[in-house]
Amino acid sequence: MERRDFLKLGVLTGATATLASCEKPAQQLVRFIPEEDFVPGIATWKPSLCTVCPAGCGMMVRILDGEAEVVRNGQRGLIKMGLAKKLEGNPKHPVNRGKLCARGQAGLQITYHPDRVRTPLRRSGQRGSGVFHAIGWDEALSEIVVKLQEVRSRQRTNSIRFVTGWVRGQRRELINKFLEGLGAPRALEFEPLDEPVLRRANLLDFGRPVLPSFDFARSNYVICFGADFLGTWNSPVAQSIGYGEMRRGRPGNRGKFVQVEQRMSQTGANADEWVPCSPGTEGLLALGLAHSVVMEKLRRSEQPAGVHNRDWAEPLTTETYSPTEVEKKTGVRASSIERWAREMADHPPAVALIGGAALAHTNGLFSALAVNLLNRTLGSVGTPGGVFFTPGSPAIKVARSLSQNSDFLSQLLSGGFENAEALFLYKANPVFATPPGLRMGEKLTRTPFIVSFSSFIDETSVFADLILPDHSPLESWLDDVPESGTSEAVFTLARPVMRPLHDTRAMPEVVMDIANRLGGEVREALPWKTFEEMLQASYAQLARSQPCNSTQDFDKLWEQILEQGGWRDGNCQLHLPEASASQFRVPEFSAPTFDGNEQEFPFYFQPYVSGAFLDGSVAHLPWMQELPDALSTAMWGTWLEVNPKTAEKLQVRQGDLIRVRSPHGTLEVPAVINPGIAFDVLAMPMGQGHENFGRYGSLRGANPMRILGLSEVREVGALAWAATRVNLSKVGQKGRLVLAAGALSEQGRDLELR
Amino acid sequence: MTKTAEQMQRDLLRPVIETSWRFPVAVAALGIFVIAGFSAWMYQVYTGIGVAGINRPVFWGFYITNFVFWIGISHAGTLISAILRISNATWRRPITRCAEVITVFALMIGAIFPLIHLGRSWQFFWLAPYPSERGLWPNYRSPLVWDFFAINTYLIGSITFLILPIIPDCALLRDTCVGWRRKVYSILCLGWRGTQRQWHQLEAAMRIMSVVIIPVAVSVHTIVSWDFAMTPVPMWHSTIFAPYFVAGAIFSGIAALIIAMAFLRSFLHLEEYLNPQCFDNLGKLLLVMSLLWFYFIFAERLTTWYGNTRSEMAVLWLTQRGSYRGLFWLMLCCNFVFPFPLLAIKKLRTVLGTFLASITVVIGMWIERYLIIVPSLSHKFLPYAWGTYRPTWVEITITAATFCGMALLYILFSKIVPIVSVWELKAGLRQ
Amino acid sequence: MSHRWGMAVDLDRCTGCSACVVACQAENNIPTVGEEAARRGRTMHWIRIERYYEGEFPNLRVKFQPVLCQQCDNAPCEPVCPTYASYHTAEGLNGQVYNRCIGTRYCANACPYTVRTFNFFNPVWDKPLDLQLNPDVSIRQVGMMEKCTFCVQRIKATEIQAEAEGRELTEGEPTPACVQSCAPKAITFGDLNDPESEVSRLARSRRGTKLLDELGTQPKITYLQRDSWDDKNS
Amino acid sequence: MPQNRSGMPALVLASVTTVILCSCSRPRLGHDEHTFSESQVFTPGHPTVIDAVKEFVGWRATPVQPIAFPHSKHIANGIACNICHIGVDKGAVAGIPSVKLCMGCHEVFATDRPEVKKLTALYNSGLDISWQRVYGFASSAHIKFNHSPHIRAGIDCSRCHGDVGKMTVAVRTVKINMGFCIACHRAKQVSTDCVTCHF
Repeated sequence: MERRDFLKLGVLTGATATLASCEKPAQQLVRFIPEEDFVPGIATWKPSLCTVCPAGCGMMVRILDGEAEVVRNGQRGLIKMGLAKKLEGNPKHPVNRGKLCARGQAGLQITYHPDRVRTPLRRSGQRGSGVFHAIGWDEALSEIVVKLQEVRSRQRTNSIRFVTGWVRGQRRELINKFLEGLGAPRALEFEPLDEPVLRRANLLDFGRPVLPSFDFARSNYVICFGADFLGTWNSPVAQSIGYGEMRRGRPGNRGKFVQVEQRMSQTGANADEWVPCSPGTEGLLALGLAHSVVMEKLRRSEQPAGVHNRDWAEPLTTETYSPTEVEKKTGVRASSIERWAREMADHPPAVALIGGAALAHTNGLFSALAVNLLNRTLGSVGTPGGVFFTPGSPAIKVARSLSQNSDFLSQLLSGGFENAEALFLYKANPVFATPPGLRMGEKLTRTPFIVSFSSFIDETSVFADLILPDHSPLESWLDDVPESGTSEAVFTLARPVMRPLHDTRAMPEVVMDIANRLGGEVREALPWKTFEEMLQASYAQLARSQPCNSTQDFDKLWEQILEQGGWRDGNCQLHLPEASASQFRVPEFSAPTFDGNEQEFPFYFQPYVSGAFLDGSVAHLPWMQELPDALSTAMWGTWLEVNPKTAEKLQVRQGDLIRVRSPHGTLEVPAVINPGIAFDVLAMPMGQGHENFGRYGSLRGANPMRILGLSEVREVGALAWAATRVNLSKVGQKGRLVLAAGALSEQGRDLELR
Repeated sequence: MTKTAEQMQRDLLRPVIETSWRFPVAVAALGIFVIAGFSAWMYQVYTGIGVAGINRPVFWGFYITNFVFWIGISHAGTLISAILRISNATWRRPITRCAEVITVFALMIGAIFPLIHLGRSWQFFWLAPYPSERGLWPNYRSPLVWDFFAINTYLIGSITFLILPIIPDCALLRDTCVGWRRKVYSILCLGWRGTQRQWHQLEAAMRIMSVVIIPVAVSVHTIVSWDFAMTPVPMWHSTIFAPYFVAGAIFSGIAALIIAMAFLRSFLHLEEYLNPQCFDNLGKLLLVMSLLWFYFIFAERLTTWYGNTRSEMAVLWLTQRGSYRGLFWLMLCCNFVFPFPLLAIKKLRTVLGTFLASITVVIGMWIERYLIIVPSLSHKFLPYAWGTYRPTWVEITITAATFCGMALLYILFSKIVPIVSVWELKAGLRQ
Repeated sequence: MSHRWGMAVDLDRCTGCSACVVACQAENNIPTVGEEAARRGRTMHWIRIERYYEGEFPNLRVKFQPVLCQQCDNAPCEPVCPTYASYHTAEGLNGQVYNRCIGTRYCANACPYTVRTFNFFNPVWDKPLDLQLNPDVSIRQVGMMEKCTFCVQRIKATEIQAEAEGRELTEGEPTPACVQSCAPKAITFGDLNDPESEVSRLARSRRGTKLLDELGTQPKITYLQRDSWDDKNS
Repeated sequence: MPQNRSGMPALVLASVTTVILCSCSRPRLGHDEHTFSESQVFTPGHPTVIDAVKEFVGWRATPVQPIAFPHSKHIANGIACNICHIGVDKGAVAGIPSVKLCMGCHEVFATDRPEVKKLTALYNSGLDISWQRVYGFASSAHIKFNHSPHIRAGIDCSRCHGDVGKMTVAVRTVKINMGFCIACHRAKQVSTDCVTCHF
């Protein structure tokens, strides 16, 4: 008798007798007939695009067959289907060239998130109570139609509002057409990651309200004011690729990188020189540098590059911007200013950029203009190794960048957005990401009818009367037009890479359906059945348009575009309108003002965009929650960063729970001792502190927005989110702080932190 | 000694034959703890090893501490009694058996811990070499496999070493007892008749065993120390570990023996046999070991400090003035500062004195094992990966259970076999 | 010609963006453990970005250092494993045979880089998050040690592919997930047996160092140190 | 590899564990995609203690197929294995065909047979056949077996799956354990490196 059989016998006689009780027969699920054909176990890569942040990177998605639990006509069962397994960059895409950041890759979990809204929901509890019940699509849509017709009958269609996050391409076109058709005002955009100040500055200086792109790969000297351009700012992947080349791409020529900021960001951590200046004086420092650069060049009696007539440079040469003067206000040593100027002059091309907190002071516009001027002085505008703008292409008429006059936040600040009759919300979570002073919650409670297309019940959609869950990005048709990060016009286009898991519908098709049911102008405005048709129609222009045309046969072109994940317009070269001297006036320095007086609130409060959660839109993804922060190495929460000396003075230790108070509210967060932050600055990451954001994101850490004031950036009307002062006191207990790092320094001189 | 052989025999067999109320109470009390410990282990097997406090980087904690500690304790008996037998010290006669019993049980308990600590206990038998169609064998380069063999050898050896001298006493019990006891002992005594030839064989066997067991005992703790010394971990990777561990083992072993004797003495009224002289002699031995232990830790620390490598200094300071300083200085007190005067001053080297000293030593030695394992692991080479360790209730329960288990086994044993070797005392009397 | 897979990490290119960490997590079915376990230090990441501060405010430098299994030629983790669960593969990797592991955790103690992670419990995915799991990589169970495999599943796949097409592997294949995702191209992977390969070239760089070289573990990963701008220019 | 975990101690420990735990048996989710549990989490842990014991001693229930599929008939009609198991020569997974594929022929062929009627009924109700696994490794074996190289090497299907061509419903005739694989790999002098299959 074989040993194995003997064992079996042993178990049979011994164990099973006693165990029979606890054996649960495995219940069988019905299996549905697969809706697609594939070779089992063979992975296919399909192009798609990343919608996690506005950078607009192209993706390749790895698809493998697997078995998903789905509901088909009321019955729960298993079905074999192609499932997205991994997200990688699309090598053919000019923005991210095959690379993808951590957040983008984690975007996979949005599709599979256990707390996704799986069917249309109708509110059954109080506004904001979060009590919903599932309803059918027909029911939901007819309800909307009835409401809209009622509004239309009362001639109040101008009070129908549509608030979106960053939405580009045909989706945006569609929303606008829809609203036009209804006779409603154009959509409002709410994008906390946007840089309205920079747009305004670029509008004034270069005549276009768009975010800049940088050619780091060819620059030898980079000076950055506050922008976390390797982490979260603008087009981080494209910029990181350039940065790598700048550092080690050219043998024997390693570019230098100087970072100016009060709190060392992930980007700042990579700088050759990291320099703190007093908050809000970045612009002045830039002018100081411009001054020294001009002087340096004049001393060498060489024509400052890009300077055509000297008179505009004249005001720069005044004493006001001399290093010594600048040192007084910025606190940056005159010697270093002069040295940098010399180095920049010695190692062209040199480029300057500004962003983040530097632009979130009340004098942000001045700083932005000052940096533009510095770039100008360095002769690095529109030249190799400098700053430029991603060209648009006439080939396809499409919305490229967020427009100035439709910024939701500025409307709120200017007391706009009252008495909306009906409100549509898409990819926007203003309740979470606005200061309490704006009373977003109240405004929503007062709004009689709210429809949200959100895939999750978040702080904003919880107020909705109807939630019409959109497909996840991987399940939908996508198109996008990256605004920055590439030197050629790109149209990204992708078809769904997998079938919907739940009973969701693509937002564009829902809107079309509504329009169709409403009839009248709206129906004319949106004549298509599906979003695919609309996309095809828009891309049909491409085949017709001569200048950028590659092949006449549209279907072939269409297939080719889809197969490579988009289309790049090689014929559209960089063209930058030459700014006239008059446009390049030297901006007047205006000191930043702060909310809260210095005696009561001794610290500057500086929120920053979290490397893992951005503004908080991906805080519901477990991968992101468990990703150690680059510098604090903290996971699963928020924290407040304090300088070691300051902490010593206040007897605050690592992990102590501390109370941060501003004129507008208080927060309680654990302290993280951060050697890379100025004595009088307290920094805190955005993105946590959700009340409603799925099981992983909810009730975790605190939201810095909650204690911000409403100071605006002068002449822009954007929120100055770095212009609030706070004070700090110990609560007297330990906070919830999880650190990955056991020690701060490589020598490990300090004792363990965990 | 004034007592006659008859009195002696009566006194020594009394605990076996008569049962006081204390016995069932003690057994029940201890039994409960043991069961609790076992269920804690089963809970761990079922839910996962994670219910213990171990983590990254401290992958070893209480369990391995206990393992080393108990294996250490096991060096009490066999080694001591073997040495004393060879040196033919007469005062050994009453204590040899208590000692050998400690060895066997401590070893059994110690050997369980590697199984408890496995992430997948149910696969433990992969440590043993057995032919399978996969053609896979254990990795003989691994100190854990060396352990497996060393401990098994030592266990078999010390069991033999314990059983041999029991045979005549079983025969004695067979002759004195009536009823079922008689039957049981007539089996246990393996047909001992007490013939000249049998006595000679017994003597010969004991002589051989005494010699053989010593290198085995030494090898066991040497190999246990190599579990640590063979890995590149700061403060582990040291040549001093083997002798250091052996010395520590004997140190804690003697202490355990004294404690056991003190209890037996009072509970089983063996004052005349486990007399102050035994305690005095063992006390001296303990004193020597205490000094030796201090010498070792001094040498270890000094060389580390002089060597001054970054990673090792991190651990050194962590224990001496870092978050483990409390335990470290307590250990030093328990193993040296307290026991030294108690044992060095003749007046204090009484039964009570040696007993108290032993208590502190046992505590101290447990802490020492803990401080060898945990701080080194929590502060390895890359500071980013440093961590800390806190035990959970599971580990604590199981640890407590093993101490109770030891006591329980000891009590049960002394119920079956006279804990003081009757025939050897008689032999002593004859001389 | 047999392969000897190696890696080079250019610390001057690395920006600490953590893309590699998530890429690895997605590729290798690495579970998230939740806040409590994370506090205990039981996160499962196979690659981590070590951050070290040098100096004091404001003259502060930060070092980002991605640390993963160094795939040592002379690995301390291998000899100590009693069951050969941790062993040296034919291609010189430090293999980890999950099903052979009995969880002594000895290898993890022996590893000076603390890159081995242990399954303290069975991993758990809230449905339908489990649909993201990569079928090419086995899901480890409670009591098993695991660590970076240099994406051995990708290596195997490309080798089988090449064998099917009857050709040699070309430079740039296979590509582990971390390497694929690295935007500034800080991580390079390739065959150390091929002196012409990019990774061999970098391994010979004057900036090249091995992590904890003094321990004699002979890692297959070379770290290229960043040197300050001023010694090269001006 | 579930098979041949020898040694009584193993059995004893296993049974003891199970006996103790049956009382407190916490429901765990089966990792096998064919089983379904109310639990909302997925884990590679065993659904019940007895499953663990079964796997420990390498004891697998014989599958019962919903439809008595006669392999022999199809082979006899000259339908090669890889016509239905399409993945077998392309990649890791051979694949079990869906009802769609069956209906490809059976819409016209042998429609009167009872089993085919079952098939058609299923198809019309939009359901697929829930075939039960015959071969395949336990997840705790951590084996990543790839069919295609074996096919390319000219290993006959029957070498590992028995002469299915002669069977009606496929039954497990070959005991596939590590010894079986190793023996062949040794004979053919191909890699027996652990990481060839285990990763």
